[in-house]
Amino acid sequence: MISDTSGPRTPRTRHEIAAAIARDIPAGSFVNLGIGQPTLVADHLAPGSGIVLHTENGMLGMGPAAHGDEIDPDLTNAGKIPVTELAGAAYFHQADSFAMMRGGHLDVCVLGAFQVSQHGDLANWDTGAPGSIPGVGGAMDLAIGAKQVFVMMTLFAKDGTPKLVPSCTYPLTGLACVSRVYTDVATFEVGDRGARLVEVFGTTRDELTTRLGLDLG
Amino acid sequence: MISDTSGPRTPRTRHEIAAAIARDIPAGSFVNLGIGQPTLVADHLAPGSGIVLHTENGMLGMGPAAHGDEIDPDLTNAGKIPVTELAGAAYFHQADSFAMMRGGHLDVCVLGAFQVSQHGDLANWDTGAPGSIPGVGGAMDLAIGAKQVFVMMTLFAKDGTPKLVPSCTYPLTGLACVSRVYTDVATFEVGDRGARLVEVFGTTRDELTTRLGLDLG
Amino acid sequence: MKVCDSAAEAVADVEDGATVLVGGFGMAGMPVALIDALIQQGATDLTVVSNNAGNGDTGLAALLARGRVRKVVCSFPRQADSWVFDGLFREGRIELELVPQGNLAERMRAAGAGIGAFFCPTGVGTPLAEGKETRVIDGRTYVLEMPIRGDVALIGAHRADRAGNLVYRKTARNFGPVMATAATTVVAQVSEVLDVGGLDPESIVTPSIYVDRVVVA
Amino acid sequence: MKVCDSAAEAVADVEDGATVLVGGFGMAGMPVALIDALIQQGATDLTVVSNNAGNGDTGLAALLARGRVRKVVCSFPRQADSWVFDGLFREGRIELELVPQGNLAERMRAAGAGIGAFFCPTGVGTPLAEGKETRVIDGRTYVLEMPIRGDVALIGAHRADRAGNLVYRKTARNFGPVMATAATTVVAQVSEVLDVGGLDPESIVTPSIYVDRVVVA
Repeated sequence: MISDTSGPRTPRTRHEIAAAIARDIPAGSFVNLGIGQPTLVADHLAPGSGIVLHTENGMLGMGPAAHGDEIDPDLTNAGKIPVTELAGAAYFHQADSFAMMRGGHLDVCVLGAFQVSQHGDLANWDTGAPGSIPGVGGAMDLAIGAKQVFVMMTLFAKDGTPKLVPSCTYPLTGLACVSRVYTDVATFEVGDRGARLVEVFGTTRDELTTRLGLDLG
Repeated sequence: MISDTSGPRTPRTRHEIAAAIARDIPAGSFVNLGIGQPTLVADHLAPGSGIVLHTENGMLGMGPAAHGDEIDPDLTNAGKIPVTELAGAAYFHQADSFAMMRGGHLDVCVLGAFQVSQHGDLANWDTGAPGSIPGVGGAMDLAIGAKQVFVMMTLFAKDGTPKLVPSCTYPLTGLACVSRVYTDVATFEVGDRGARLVEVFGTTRDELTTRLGLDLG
Repeated sequence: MKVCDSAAEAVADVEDGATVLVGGFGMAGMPVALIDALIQQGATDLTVVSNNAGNGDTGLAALLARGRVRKVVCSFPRQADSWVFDGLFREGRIELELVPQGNLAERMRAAGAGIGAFFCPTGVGTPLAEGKETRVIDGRTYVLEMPIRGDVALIGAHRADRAGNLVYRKTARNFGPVMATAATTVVAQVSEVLDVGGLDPESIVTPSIYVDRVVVA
Repeated sequence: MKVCDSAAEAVADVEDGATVLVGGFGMAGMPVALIDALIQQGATDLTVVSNNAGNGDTGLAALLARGRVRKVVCSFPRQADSWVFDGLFREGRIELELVPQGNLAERMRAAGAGIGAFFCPTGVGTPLAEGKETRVIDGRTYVLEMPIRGDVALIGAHRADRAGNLVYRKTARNFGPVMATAATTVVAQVSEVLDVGGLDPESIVTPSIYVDRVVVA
């Protein structure tokens, strides 16, 4: 376990976070990258790593985004963005795709989050704001399905409130499902024994402990 | 409803029973023919009837038994007899095959029986004899799956005991699942309101009422 | 199975109050011609089960805009271009049952497979499981989920044969094969209808037993 | 996924006491080379889940004859050539859990799909449902059935690619695709291994995520 907390002096960019996640995904893994920022992880997977991407709308072996003549309206990712097919790909229907996910066959899934609790509870589908129209998609299935769930997010919301929290206040997506949280200013492990700080970027353990109000292990 | 009970003077052969069943299967039906005698029904389906045969080991569009060079060990019916494939056939795995059956998508299934009760209970998998080794296969799934279950059997066992009974004494395959019983000496409807005699062959309503000990509607 | 001359003919008998399963994930696999025909046909007070709740002003969104839909059962209504649904929902003119995408697929699969209900790991501890029965099995908590059945399914497929066998194209496969098992009447919009025998029996995704009507559109 | 040089290598780590799912319906789809290798390998005290309980004196029957199997979970042990099982069973030297064929398939599918248990229409009111929980849902009675998981699945398929995608041949498909989802380690015996990209992504039946080892035999 890395526990060096005297890291670089500046926060990570989104691409740096994505690259860090990519490095932590074992070669040969089957991986689902959630809609939004987690899709950036694909750009940082090492060539030859043999990592196979699942998209829950019904495909294993998803390739990069499609451009120009490659665009095929029948071939999209879960974010409805046109993508490409790699050699060795396979298509399947929704019940089979979610059986694959919910049956625990995916090694890793990477999701965005509104909040993650120190014990790994995830809130990423609804802010509960009055008048908001909730949409859950496959988020709850992904949260409980993959062997490991990594979250990729900024550690603080725009108004400065922490998104790694003692206990989620937003509506939950899943209980005790997240194992790692990768943010701009730090990486954490979360779980039964609470949050543990793994690395910091442009901040310190003391500053984070104070701002988060959490024991960071 | 046919209720003529002054029928032919002789019992039906197995082929005559099979032909009678074939006549009662509507054109275009999807049908499963159980192992053993029910497979004879296939020989009597009218050409052009558009009836499609399902075999629970994973196929729709099963053709006649294979002979000579047609024999392919990868293509058998549920009785493990080599069969052929018709144009328009489709293969699927066991969970999909039984989902098709149990989901109520088959129009008719034809099964053999040890006993059928007047209310349509079926016993066709185990005589319960001491030392017997039970085997159920797909019998219980077929019994509850098809929209209509027809039974094809002799009306009396070799020792003369009736096989259409007030209530089954052999271990059950399914409850209230049979709608018609085709035998050598008579055809019956069975169900909520008990057994109703449809046709006799080489016997009479009175004789059957006496031998079966049933009100025959 | 009937090859219809027009989408209008294919949806002519959809009744007011019907539950209509509508295939597609975004626009991939969306049976646009069938939905347009349903708009013309005029059925109202519908319950629509679909992954999304309409995009832009056409297709499902147009059906909603005409006030024909009483209730939407879906996983992800809120999209960048879901203004029709958003408006109706905010005005309280449409009911929403939000269902995790995997549950949507599995609940329809259960309906098609004769499963009465199932214990599911998705959504445990979240607002979408509130009021539902839960059970701990082998140390894990599950929520009891019920089947979703349709009166009609409108799906998009790639090719059919004249028997009604279907194949799909890439991720446009999505909900089609599942919905085809879960509705009383199944209508498929395809790009081409081949003679019987024109599809590889090993590659058929939806066997003919599930399909009532196809139309080229 | 590993392409093994021999069946011996492919089954080298099967442990005493393991639950082994064995594909095939009769001889169609039976992974004979893998079973022979398992006999050589020597693992004992096994629970075997398979549709039948061995035919003749080879394959599964040979494994049983050597006393390696403590318990058989199957739908149809009793066949014309099942003398090995019959003898062991009559002598009380082997345990039998008799499961309707559709339940066998669906219970393994549940294991693979993350379903904790399901209410099933098959077997209601029969000896095979005795002692099991039942529930009336929408007026129909169902039996609660539990998942069947394997430590290892040994299956026969037609072709693999080097990623582990599988296709099957005709009714030899049977239990293979279901068992591949339900075991921790999945080993497939195939007739040929193609390069990645050699199988049509629309026609792959078992996606690579489910397959750990393939061997040509």
